Amino acid sequence: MGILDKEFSDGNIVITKVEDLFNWARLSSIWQLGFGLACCAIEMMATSASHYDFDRFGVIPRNTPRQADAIIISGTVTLKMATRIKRLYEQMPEPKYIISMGSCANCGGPYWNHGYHVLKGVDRVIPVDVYVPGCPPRPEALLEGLLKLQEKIRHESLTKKQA
Amino acid sequence: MKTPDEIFDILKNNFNDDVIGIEKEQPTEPIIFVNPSAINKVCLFLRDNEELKFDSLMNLSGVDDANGEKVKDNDGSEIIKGGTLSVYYHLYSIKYKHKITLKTSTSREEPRVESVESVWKTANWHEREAYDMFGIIFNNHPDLRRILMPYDWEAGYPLRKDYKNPEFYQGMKVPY
Amino acid sequence: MYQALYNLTSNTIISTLIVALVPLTLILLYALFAIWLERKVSAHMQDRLGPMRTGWHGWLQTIADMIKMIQKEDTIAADADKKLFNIAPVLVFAGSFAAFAAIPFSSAIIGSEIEVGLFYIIAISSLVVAGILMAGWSSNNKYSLLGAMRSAAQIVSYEIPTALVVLTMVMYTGTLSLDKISQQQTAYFWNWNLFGGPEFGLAKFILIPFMLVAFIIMFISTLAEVNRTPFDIPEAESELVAGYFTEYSGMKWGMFMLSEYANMFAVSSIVSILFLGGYQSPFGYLGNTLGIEWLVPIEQLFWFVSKTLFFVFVQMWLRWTLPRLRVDQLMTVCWKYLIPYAVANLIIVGIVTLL
Amino acid sequence: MALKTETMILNMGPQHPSTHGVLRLELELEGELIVDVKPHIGYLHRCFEKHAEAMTYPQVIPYTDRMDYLASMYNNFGYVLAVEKLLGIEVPERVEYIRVIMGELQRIASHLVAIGTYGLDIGAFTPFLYCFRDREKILNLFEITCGARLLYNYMWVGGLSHDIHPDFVRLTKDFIKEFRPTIKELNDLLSYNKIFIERTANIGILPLATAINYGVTGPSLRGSGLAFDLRKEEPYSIYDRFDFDVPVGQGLMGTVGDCWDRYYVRVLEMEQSLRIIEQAIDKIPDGDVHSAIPRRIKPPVGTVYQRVENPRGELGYFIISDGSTNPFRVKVRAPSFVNLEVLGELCKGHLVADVIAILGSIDIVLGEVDR
Repeated sequence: MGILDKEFSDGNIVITKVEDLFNWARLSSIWQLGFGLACCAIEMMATSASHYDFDRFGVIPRNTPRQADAIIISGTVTLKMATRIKRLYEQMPEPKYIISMGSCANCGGPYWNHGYHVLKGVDRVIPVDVYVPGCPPRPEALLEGLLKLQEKIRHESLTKKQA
Repeated sequence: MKTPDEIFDILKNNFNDDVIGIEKEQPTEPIIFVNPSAINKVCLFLRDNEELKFDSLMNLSGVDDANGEKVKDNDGSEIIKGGTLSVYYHLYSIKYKHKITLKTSTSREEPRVESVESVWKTANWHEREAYDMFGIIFNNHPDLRRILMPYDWEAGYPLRKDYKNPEFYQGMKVPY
Repeated sequence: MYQALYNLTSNTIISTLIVALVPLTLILLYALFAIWLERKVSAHMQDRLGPMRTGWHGWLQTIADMIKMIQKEDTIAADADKKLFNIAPVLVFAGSFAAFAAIPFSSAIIGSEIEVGLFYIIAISSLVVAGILMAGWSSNNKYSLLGAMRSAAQIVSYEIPTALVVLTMVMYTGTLSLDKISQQQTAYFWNWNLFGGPEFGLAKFILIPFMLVAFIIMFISTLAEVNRTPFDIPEAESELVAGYFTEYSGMKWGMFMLSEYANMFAVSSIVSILFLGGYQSPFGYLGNTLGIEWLVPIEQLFWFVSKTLFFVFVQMWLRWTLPRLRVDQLMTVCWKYLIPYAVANLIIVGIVTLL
Repeated sequence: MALKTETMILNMGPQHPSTHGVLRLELELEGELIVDVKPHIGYLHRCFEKHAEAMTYPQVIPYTDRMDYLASMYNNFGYVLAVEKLLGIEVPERVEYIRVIMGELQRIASHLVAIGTYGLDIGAFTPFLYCFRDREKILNLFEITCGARLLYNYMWVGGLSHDIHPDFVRLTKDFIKEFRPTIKELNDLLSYNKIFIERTANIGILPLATAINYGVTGPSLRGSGLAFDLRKEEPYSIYDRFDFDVPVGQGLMGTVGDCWDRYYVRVLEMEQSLRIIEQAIDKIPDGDVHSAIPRRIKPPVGTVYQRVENPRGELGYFIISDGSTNPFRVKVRAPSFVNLEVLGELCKGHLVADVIAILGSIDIVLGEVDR
């Protein structure tokens, strides 16, 4: 939630134009938290590397949560790690987005049954915007996930939802 | 280069009763059984003996033998009473290129094994892992804490065959 | 311009503010461009494309970044020292912004023609250290603190070789005014200080190697002063997460970033003024040949900006090629190599000039 | 009178750019000097050993992929060798050759990531991207073979999941031709860079005796000067048929066993892997890769300990069979787990920046440390 989000009760032409500008800025500059968990992190790195190049979409990794807009949960979330992920999420400034990458982060993946130390889905601790399936998802899949997130941001609004 | 039989003979001569026996019916490798209270002395001997020189501990693994009596718990699940937990040591000599497997068994209710951390530093984390996963207590270990599981994990030792996973950990639901 | 505004409004404060807005806008525009350039330069060096989706080859990328940053929530850690935490980015930005007042962009465009311009720039850019220390301390974060300590040590140390080289040049040119230094190196490129200065004679040829040494020392130490690789130890991404601005978010962090790029420009312009003739063209002026008076300052602006941007580009080039030094090695480079060479250079140039 | 000072505790990780995943280091600092390093692991503990007990023998293979996710092929390799030893089955020649080629390609890919991220740790960003660019070519080779980029599930007990693609041999040769010059480029850009040498030479010296006592294996052990490579030491599969050298650290830039040596051993090993692939690629015999796959895997009661030379060191599988279709116990001797233990010993007396350099030179994969 940004500073102005959901602050206005009705949308006139100025607000909708500002809204478009803001949404455009947000979606073109999604800085991700440089943070890898497991196997998917390697594919995430491959996505930012030369061949797939995340930077084309304006995505650059920032190492500190304070300067990040999105966090890509790239891999298995264990119980020991879950509390830390929650902390990282809380440290990020609004507006913030979450991409859950890979089956493990979505629902526990191959560890769903016997994984006594695996959190079955990161959405049990933090809210997720986009789920990217795959084990691990190909870089193209992650890019698709990013485009879906951009699509979602494009439709965000500064006006309050009418009841 | 020595065969496991020769190594067993050397050990038997030096340690008598602490070296219990050798099992050769394995399809792959023979295993020498050692008394858990003497394992550190045996290992030190194996490392420092000029003819043996086992300078490298390849692997140390805890095993739940699950050979006790299976009884029903109050809530209907099965738990194991009695029987043993074992520790396997795989040793290798870089100098002579020979290997040996040691096994020591201890009671499930009070599993205590002497630590070999002072012999090979490798054993430090391996023993912590065996403690973490099976609850085997290594005497004289300098830092016997949980290693893989959270330090505040209270639900027992996960790799025991009768382990039951808790419903919640710090407010997070654990089962699917 | 100030005079005209003063006549119009007859109020010192308003007219000063309006005049000050001009360089601010320019710097902002330049920083937007430089950040985009950095991303494109790095991308093309690394077999990538860099930003592509915002405008033609992503030229709107930094603008999008800035608009996004303005929207971001402004987080302040609960245990932070709030006053210092808020002042620090302003101070850092002010320090690097103020330096632009004395830089001659061309013979006609110069904020303030003060006689001690060089001295003023060295003094005012030290303000940045105070800002960085404040940022590191007030964040109440160990990484920030370590970063700030490293940064302060580094900037203070590297000011010595910078000052020594500046002293050499001042001794040689005989003035502290940046405009005068630029004017001296007029006409053709062999009159630049890097090539022994405008006076033709034996001394010129003796001086060339020493000028080269001075130039290299100056360039290295300015690199360190603006915390660029291989001296980017204060923010050392792989060690200290983000150094002294770890805890900053949104536009406050944006100010640190803007000031970093502004600083890059400032030090590059000083290097080019001291050694490469500042705004002087290397081949004479088209305006003089054609007899068009007003073309000359524009040409000068063009040459000044291209020289400076070239150095900015070299800084980027180095950043994406070289690894990072360690903090003690950084100090070794400064105290054991740069300072002795700079002193020796100072003495030699002094003697040659005297003779 | 000495001034009384307190040490500072600095927490590095689990989210930190240079801990190569979710490792947490507790550094005790005096200024920037390291007094003590305590690694805390387990943030990626995915219960591999519990899963192995609940699965049948072939079902365990995908889980081995996910341990050392940078060297999945080699993890499969070790596991299937262990089960084959337990079953006592021979695999066809063709399978052996393809396994070795895949294993060595995987070794190159893994070392490329190790080298690239090491450059990143030292502060050079560009070599990282160059390494990933080259790694992408190897991934393409894997992809045409089995369809997966990262986790392959390619080697099965007694065979392989797919035969190689008809173009595989030609493409692999092309890759070797393209890749040789890039090793040189990498050396010019990173290995012989003055700043890189300053940062890594004489840092984190690992004496041989300490290395052996801590059970360090792989490039880290060879960096200390001992030519200990399981491919030579106790050749498994068909490694005894190939001619290759075992590079060791020689202290070219500093002392034997420093970070630069460990790093450079990896660079040299890529060249040796290329040699093995070159020798093997033309000799792949004809045959069926599925012929020896047993219909039902039910090994006799017994134990087996099989170790292979993973890119990171000695990867051992200790399997206890109780005669059923599921393993009774699988214990993995993960090279990263053992190698990481020596970190505390290496870091003492160094600076914070050196911790990063040392950690990177050991080259750990957290998936394997925590399993």
